[in-house]
This record gives sequence, structure tokens and C-alpha cells, in this order.
Amino acid sequence: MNPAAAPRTFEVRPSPDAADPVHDGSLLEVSLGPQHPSTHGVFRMDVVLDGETVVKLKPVFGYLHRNHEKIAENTSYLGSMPYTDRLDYFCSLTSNWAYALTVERLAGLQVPERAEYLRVITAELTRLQNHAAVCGFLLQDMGALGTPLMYAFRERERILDLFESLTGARMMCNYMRFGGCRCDTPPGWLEQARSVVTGFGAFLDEFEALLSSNEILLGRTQGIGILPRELAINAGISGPMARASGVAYDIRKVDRYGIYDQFEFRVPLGDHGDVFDRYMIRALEMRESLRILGAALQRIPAGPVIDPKAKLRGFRPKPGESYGRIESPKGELGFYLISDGGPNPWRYRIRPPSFINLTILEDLCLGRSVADAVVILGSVDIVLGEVDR
Amino acid sequence: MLGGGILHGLAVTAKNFVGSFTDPERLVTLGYPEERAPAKENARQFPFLVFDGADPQAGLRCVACQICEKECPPQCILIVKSKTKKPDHLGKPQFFPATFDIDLSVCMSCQICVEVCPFDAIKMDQEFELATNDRFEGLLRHRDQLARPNAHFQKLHPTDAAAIDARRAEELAKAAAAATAAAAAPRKPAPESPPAA
Amino acid sequence: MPPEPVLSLAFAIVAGLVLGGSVAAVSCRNRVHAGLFLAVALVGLALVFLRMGAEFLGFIQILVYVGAVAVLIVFAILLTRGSDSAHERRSNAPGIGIGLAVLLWGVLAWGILHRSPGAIATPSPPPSMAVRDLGERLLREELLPLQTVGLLLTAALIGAALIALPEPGISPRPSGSHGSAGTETPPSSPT
Amino acid sequence: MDAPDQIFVLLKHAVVSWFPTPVQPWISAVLSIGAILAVYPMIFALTTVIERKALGRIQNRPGPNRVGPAGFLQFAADGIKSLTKEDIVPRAADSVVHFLAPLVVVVPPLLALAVLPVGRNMVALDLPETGLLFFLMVGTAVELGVFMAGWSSHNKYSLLGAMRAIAQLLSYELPLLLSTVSVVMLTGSLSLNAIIGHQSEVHAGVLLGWNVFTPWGAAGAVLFFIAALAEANRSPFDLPEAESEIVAGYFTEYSGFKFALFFLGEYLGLFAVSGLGITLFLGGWLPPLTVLSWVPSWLWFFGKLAVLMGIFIWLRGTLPRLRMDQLMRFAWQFLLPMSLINLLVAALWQYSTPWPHLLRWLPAAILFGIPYLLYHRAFLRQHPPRTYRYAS
Repeated sequence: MNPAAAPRTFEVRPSPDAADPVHDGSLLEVSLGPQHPSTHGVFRMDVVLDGETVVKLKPVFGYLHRNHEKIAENTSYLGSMPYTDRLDYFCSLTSNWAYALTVERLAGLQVPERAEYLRVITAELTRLQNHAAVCGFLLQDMGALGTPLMYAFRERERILDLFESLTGARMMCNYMRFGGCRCDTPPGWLEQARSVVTGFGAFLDEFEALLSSNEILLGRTQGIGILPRELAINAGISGPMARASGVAYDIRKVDRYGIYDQFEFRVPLGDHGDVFDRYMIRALEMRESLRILGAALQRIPAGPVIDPKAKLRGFRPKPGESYGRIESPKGELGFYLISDGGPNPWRYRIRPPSFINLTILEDLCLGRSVADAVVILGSVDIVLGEVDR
Repeated sequence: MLGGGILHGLAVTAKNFVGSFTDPERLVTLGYPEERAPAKENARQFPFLVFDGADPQAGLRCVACQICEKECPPQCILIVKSKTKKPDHLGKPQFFPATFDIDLSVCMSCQICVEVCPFDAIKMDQEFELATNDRFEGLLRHRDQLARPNAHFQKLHPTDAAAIDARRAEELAKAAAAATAAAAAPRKPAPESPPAA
Repeated sequence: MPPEPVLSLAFAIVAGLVLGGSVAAVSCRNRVHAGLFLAVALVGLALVFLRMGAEFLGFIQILVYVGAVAVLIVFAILLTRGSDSAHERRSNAPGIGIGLAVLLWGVLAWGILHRSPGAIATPSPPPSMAVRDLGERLLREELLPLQTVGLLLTAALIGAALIALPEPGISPRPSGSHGSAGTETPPSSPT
Repeated sequence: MDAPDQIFVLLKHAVVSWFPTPVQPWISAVLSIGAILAVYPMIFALTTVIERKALGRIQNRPGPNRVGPAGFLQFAADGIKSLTKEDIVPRAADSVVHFLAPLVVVVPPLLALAVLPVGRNMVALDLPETGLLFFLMVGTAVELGVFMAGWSSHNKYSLLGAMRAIAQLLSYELPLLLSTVSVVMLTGSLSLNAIIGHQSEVHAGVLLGWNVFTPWGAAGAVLFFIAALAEANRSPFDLPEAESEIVAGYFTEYSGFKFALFFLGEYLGLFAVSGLGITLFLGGWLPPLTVLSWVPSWLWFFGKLAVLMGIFIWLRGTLPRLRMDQLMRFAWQFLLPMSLINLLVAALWQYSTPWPHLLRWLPAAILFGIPYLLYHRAFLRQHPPRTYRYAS
């Protein structure tokens, strides 16, 4: 019989292995994603459920793999810069900065002070919009129908407007260059930024009034997805997630890269390491970012924004290697570069915070319900562009 | 008290509900096709080629040096150098692109071509409504489609355009002076646009 | 009151519903279908009550039997994941069931025909039993049986809850895949 | 009897009187059914648009504003779209049950709406003995429809949604029923008209005696509407269709018009249960003050319905959703005990009629206040206020 001509039929096949609890029907295997309304991007969680309780969870990623590291090894140093925008497409400016920082270390370039200020300002603005959006998405996953998300996006739009008028693009900014920033601020930009920062404080007050004492939110987030301090350290968790577990690790304080040692800010720490702490740590970090921004926007000096020695074309750093890392909104974002003196990096490697923060997802979700798993994933704060690269 | 947090939240949403009618700061949405956000000078979408004068063929600033083609990270530019030469704005004979294609479906709007161009020939357009039925030919822009007059550039990026025009006028004047003095004037490096703020 | 032919037509439909539903409920191989047919039969039964003017009983029939019992039956089938077994074998001895049914029917028929021979021929007007009367009857004369039934149900409920409680000492949570600092046992996977 | 109040009743009588006597009851029934089938789906259509616009405003965006004047014809566009969309039935689905499920979900709320008095002399089916019971009976049938939809789709999300839905509906039925019992106790009748009639006594000269103005009525109304939200799968109790967790719950595998039917059934259920709440606690079609009795009674009913819908939309725009175990705990550990206490309060109210007013309210305040404080303490013990430290 011609197989092509045979009518295609669908049957529910009997279980291949009756001893397997998934197949004998006592457990339910559900694939959350990649086409699922609450997975952040094309991410899949293979979840085995007992009733609604998660007994096994396997994060599956790679749907967005773009071969970024290998492409970067075949592109000029400058040519990788726009690709770093697309790593964590929520925070392109911090990715830019991490890459620029690494290359500057490799090539021994100095950054003018105004450029350092611009980097701090854009990075903190990025942190604000990322944290606001993450809190909104978290509530969206909790079923708040987008209201907090829309409030967060309203403020995020203002920040993106700033980015657009400074860098030319709202999300794919491609702003940092080796030895400084691509261009200076357009007229009136700093005043606009100041007013956005002022408005953001009012937004934070409102956001916290909406959420932080809401009984349903407390019930849904407190005690859920607890990440113990030891596990956070052992698994290499960084960023707000680690700080919510009480790990005092903020690269802005540890490395004091850029000019962060000139600003006064505190690093909030949580004691429980649950979803609520992760949410609150982000809220508190936004307040600290506002302090940094207030000071930076006041003190920003005049001057050039790029090292005049930096070459745009024919950029060939000396042979060597360097590792640069910054505190991106999601955690420690590191770039590792080896130069053989050619126009392309010989080795290009990224330490993406989202990816490493994602590895403990199963530990957080086991024994909790599906609804919790979704909320926990939301609190981890991943961007698939960075996870899959 | 128990339930107080929920009431707080309800008060916030009520405030926003009323505010969306009374406070333009709250209702930030624009009715897109009719209303548009004010254009930002730095905004960039896709590249175009600048030409001087009225004839896009003769006035094209591009000299087919192929730097942008080499530097373009996603490799979306294809340039074929001409066999013949045409005079540039200083009257020097230069090559020109026989073919200059940009595949907009590949381009990622990074502006690196603009930064590396030594001739101010390629600039960023702000047009973004490029929907088409044909994703191959429809988004493949050829030289004549890419060519836009300098006036277009002046309209989009007035600060940049003014600086470049001034420099080019200066070069032209120097070249004219040099021609009259029968002495060669070395090219000065391009001054950056003056920092604002 | 609608005319007689309409009523008897209604009775035919209702009777068909009850009979068809019951037969389908016992003969269906798919358990969920059987449960749904049971619900149909119960609705039909409620309609019989309504046709006799016993509104309260009819509504309670649906409220309790369709809304709670039938839903619980299908829910239980769903939870035990027996709903997929389309290849269920038929009973070995259908004769026993049929025999029992015939016996029951015989007893009922005998009882009805024998005890009140005139009841079939000349239907007496149904006793007017208002909801209030029913309630007073239940809470005055029949209070003791009612309370006994309530006690029985409470005992059943507690028993069910005890069975449903997780057994102590068995934790469904496997250990995490990352060994935390200071754990001496290697991370083990239950599979 | 003033004309605007009775306009629909008179109209119906006029139409019915054109027909010969033997068919008049049938014509009357057809007219009533036609009115229900026309009015409530229309309200449903309007509600969907208003809900989307209001949610938009809550979220600082304009909401649908393209179709028709200010977007108010959006429902027509949605309806046409869902009618013309392909009706996809999964191959593994149980096609008959899959087909029947939306019908089982839509029909019961329509039946329930038939017994609701929407105005003076305006009730399609008056059941003097068992009106309330009929309503509650019809409500239970929805569970079966939900189960049928979830099971027949052969989809894991649908199954999870159906399990959640049934557990939720069964649990919240109890507090819903118990909170109506207090009204029945005080009124002494299951007839909805009698319940409304009982609330028409005038207090303090102007204020009508809505049940909500009594301690048991106020508490009962709160409990009833919480349970009603859960019964109607509305946010924050919309777990059976929680889109962030189980896609669309029991109707994941429905598309086109069947999907629209689920939507319709859900809203009709919400109208029905809100209408019941209005009848039981908010005086039905009665005005709040005697001086306002010139306003047509049906306008009062639909006005109250509109206010309730507004509150539900507001809640939906504000609250995150509960988790399944919290939902169950809320039903069994909060709503159920509270509704039992409410019965006690109602009984006390009944037997304390001769007491002075303040003294009658006191036991209610104590009986509700103490458990409330206990719940508050329990919540605080579980979720103590947190402080955050800062690294040096």
C-alpha cells in the first residue's frame, strides 16, 4: 500500500511503558511553552505534574539560538556591538557597556569622564525600565490582567523616548563605542531625563501602593520559590536574585567599574529569597537607581564623549585576553575576549546572567503548583535573547 | 487591616481610570496612523544614499569604496564598482556604484555604515512603514530607490546636515582656492558635530 | 394547564429520556459517557417529578443529583484517569445484572399493583405539600432520622478526609539537583 | 400604575390580546423568551465593549476605539469574526461532547434569567413556591458543561482547567447557597417576588428596607458577591481559564463561534448571579428612597446590574489571581464559616425585633468582628511585615 495514499489517522496510542508514571496516567506531562502565554519568549518548561504539583521540571531552551558567539568571532570588534543589543533586548545599553568595557580593557583605552557619566545614566535608566517591566510581567503572570504592566510600560516608554532621542533607537541602541559613547546628548536631553527621573519616583510610589500590600500578592509570592543563600552562591546566581537571597554581591560595589565609586547608593538585601523578596529588591533597587541618576544628571561634566585615540575602522587590539563584567539589571554580565591581534576576536564568550539564573529553576519549582512555577519563572527575570544567544 | 491592600490597589486603579480622562500625562497612547510621535533627530531606521543637486545619478556622493559593505555586521549591502569614473563635488574623477543594494530584511539599523563612511554618502532614513507583499524583492532596495536628495537629509537630521554641508562648502572653497593657487590643499579631518547641552 | 395530548407527549419524551439515559449509562463503554448519560437520566427523573407537580423535589433532584452527584462521579472518573479506557471489556456475567434489575422491577410492580389496586386506575390528586410543610415535617416529626443521617454523612466525610490525607513520612519532593553547601548525600534523582 | 414603569408589560398584553385565547399563553411565553434572548445578549455585547474600554482606561490606554462611534460597535466586529472563523475540532476530541459542551454552558444561565424579576410585574417565569431553588438548580448544570468541554477536548490544559473549574464551582456553591439561606430565613419564602416585596417596607420614612441595610444582609451580600464572582469565573477567581498558567483552561480547544458561546455563557452566568444578588440583597427593582419611586422599576434593576458590572470590571482591572489551594482555602476556611455565622446573625436579628436598633446591631458586630480579627491575626502571622537591610 502506498503510504502517501493511506488516510492519515490519529489515535490515542496506548502507553508504551506502563511502569512509567507519566505514561500510566498517574502523572501528567505538560509542555509549558514555547507557545504558551506566560513563558517569557520562546522558552519551554517540560513539567511533570502530579495533579497540579510540579514533580519534575526541565527547562528547554535554544529556540532563539543565533550563534552569536561564533558570529562575533568572525566579525570585527565593532561589528559585534549591534549584536550585543540583541542579547538582552530589554537592556541593550548595559550589554553595550559590558562589551565596550571588555574591549577597552583589551585595547587599553581610556574613557572620557562625560562618557562615563553618560554610561552610568543610560545604564541606570536601563535598570529602571527593566525592573519596572519585570515587576509588571510578574504581576501579569499572576493574572493581574496587565494593569501593573501597563503602568510600568507607561514609564518605560518615557525612558525609551530618552533612549531614542539620544541613541536613535528605542531598544537596539548600539550606543557605546570603544573609548566612549557614539554621540553626545542632543539639546535639552538632560533636562528631559531629569523630569523623567522625577516622574519615575511618583510612579514607584503609585506602583507600590497598587501592589506591595495587596493581600493576594503577598499570598501568591511570600514563601514561594525560596532560593537558599548557599544554593544561590553555589549555582552562581547573581543580580537581584542573589541579593534577594541575602548575598551581598553587586558588581557596581565589588568592581567599582566606571565611575560607580563616585556615587552614593545602597545595595538592598532580602532575607527570605522568595518571589516577594525578588520583587521587593527590584523595587528598592529602582529607588537606589533614582539616587544615582539624580546625582549623575546633576554632576555630569562637559567634554568629549569619546577617546580621540579610539579607532573606528581597522581596530586591532594587541594579542591578549580580558574579562569585563558589569552589573546588568539581571545580574553579572560578563564578556571574555581573546585577541590574536587580528581584526576579529579569536575567542568571544559571554556569561549571561539570565542563563545562569535559570539553571536553578527546577529547584525553585519542585513541589509547587503550576501557577507557582509560572510566577517563579517570572521572578527569575530572563530574556531569551540572552539565554540562547 | 485585612483587605486594606486590596482597597489601596482599587484606589490606585480608580485614580488612573479618572486620570486617563483628565490627565494627558496618564493617557500617553497615540492614535498611531493619524497621530504620530514627534520625530527625533537622532532616530534611525534604514540607510539611504545622499546625492547633491537634482540628478541622483550624477550627484551621488558614494564613490563605491566598499567600506560599508565590509563593515556591515549582517552583510546586507552589495556594491559593484563602476568601470568608469564620474567627477565628485570637487571635480575629482571617482568611481561610483554600478550596483548598490541593501536588503532591508537583513539590515538591523545599527548605523555602522553611516559611521564608517568617509564621504558622508550613506545616512539613516526615518521611514519605517515598509510593509510589503514580497519579502524578497519588496525589501531589496536598489541604488536608485536608495538615492535621496541632500534636502531630505537636511530635513531629517538638520544638525548633522548643517555641519556636513558647511564642511563640504569649505572643502569646495579650498579646492577652488587651491585650483586657483595651483596648490594642493590637504584634507582636514572632519570635525565632530558640536556637543550640545 | 396544557391539554392532555401535549402532556402525554411530554411524558413520552421524559420517559424516553429516562429510559434511554439509563440504558446508555449501563451499556456505554466510555466511562465518562456513561456518567453523562446518568446525568441525562437524572434530569429526566427530575422532569417526571416536575410533571407531577412536585416542583421542590424536581429541583432538589437536579440540584443534588445532577449538580453534585453526577458531577462528582465524572470528576472522580477524570481524577482516576479511567476515562481513556475505551477498550473496556464488557461484564462477564451480564445475566446477574439483568436478573437483579428484573427482580427489582418485579418487586416494585408487585408492590404498586398489590398494595393500592385502585391507585393506577383512578389517580388521586397529589397531596399538596408546600416547601414549608416539608421543612416543618422534616424538623419536627422526622428530626431524629434527619439528624442520624447527618451524623452518618459527617462520619463518612471525616473518613474520606482521613483517607485523602497524605501519609506521614512520604515526601513527594525529590531533592534539588544542585547540592547545597554542606550536604553530604549526593544529589539523587528518583528516576 | 404609571405608564413608563409598565410600558413593557402593557405592550406585551396588547400584543398577546391580538391572538385567539387558546394560543395566548404560548404567545406570552414566546414573547418573554424572545425578550430574554434579545435583551441579555445585547447587554453582554455592550458589556464586553465597555469592559474593554474601562479596562483600557484603568490601564491608561484608550481601549477599542476604531469600530463604530468611539469603538462601540466592536462587539459586532468580534461577533462577525467569531462567526466566520474556522471551527476547529481536534481530531482526538470526543466530537459529540465537544459540540454539546458550549450549549450546556449557555442554556442554564438563560433559564436562570427567566425567573429574575426585572421590574414590577416583569418576570418571565414566576415560581411562587420555588423560584430561588430553580435558580440555584439551573446554576449547577454549568459545571457539567464545563466538565464536558474540558474532558472532550483531549487537551491537558483543558483537563487541568476542567478540574480546577469543577473544584471551584463545587466549593463556592456552598457559601453561595448559605448566604441566600439567610434571606430565605428572614423572608420565609423562596419566591423572588416575595423576597423583593419583603424589602419594600419603608424605614425612617424614606429609606426602603433593602436587605443590604441590615447586618446580616450586608455581610450576606459581600459573601454572596464574592462567591458569585467565583461561580462566574471572574477575576480574581478566574483560575479555570487562567491564561498565564493553563492557556485558556477548559475552552483551550474551542475556536470560532463555540468559543464565543463560552464567552456568552460566562457573561450570562455573571448577569444571572448578579441579578439574583440584586434581588436578594439590593432590593431588586426597588428604588433606594421612596422619593425616587417615579423612576421606572426596570431601570432600577438594570442600573444596579450596570453598577455591579462596573465594580466587577474594576476588580478585574486591579487584582492578581489567587492560587488554586488559596482559592479552596478561602472558600472553606473563610467564606463557609462566615456564611454560617451570618445565618446565626440573621436568626438573632429575627428574634431581636423588639430590641432597640443599636442593640440589634451589636451582636452582629461582635460576631463578625471577632472572626475578622482572628483572620487578620492569622494572616499577619503567615505574612509578617518585612523589612529589608542594606549591604554596607
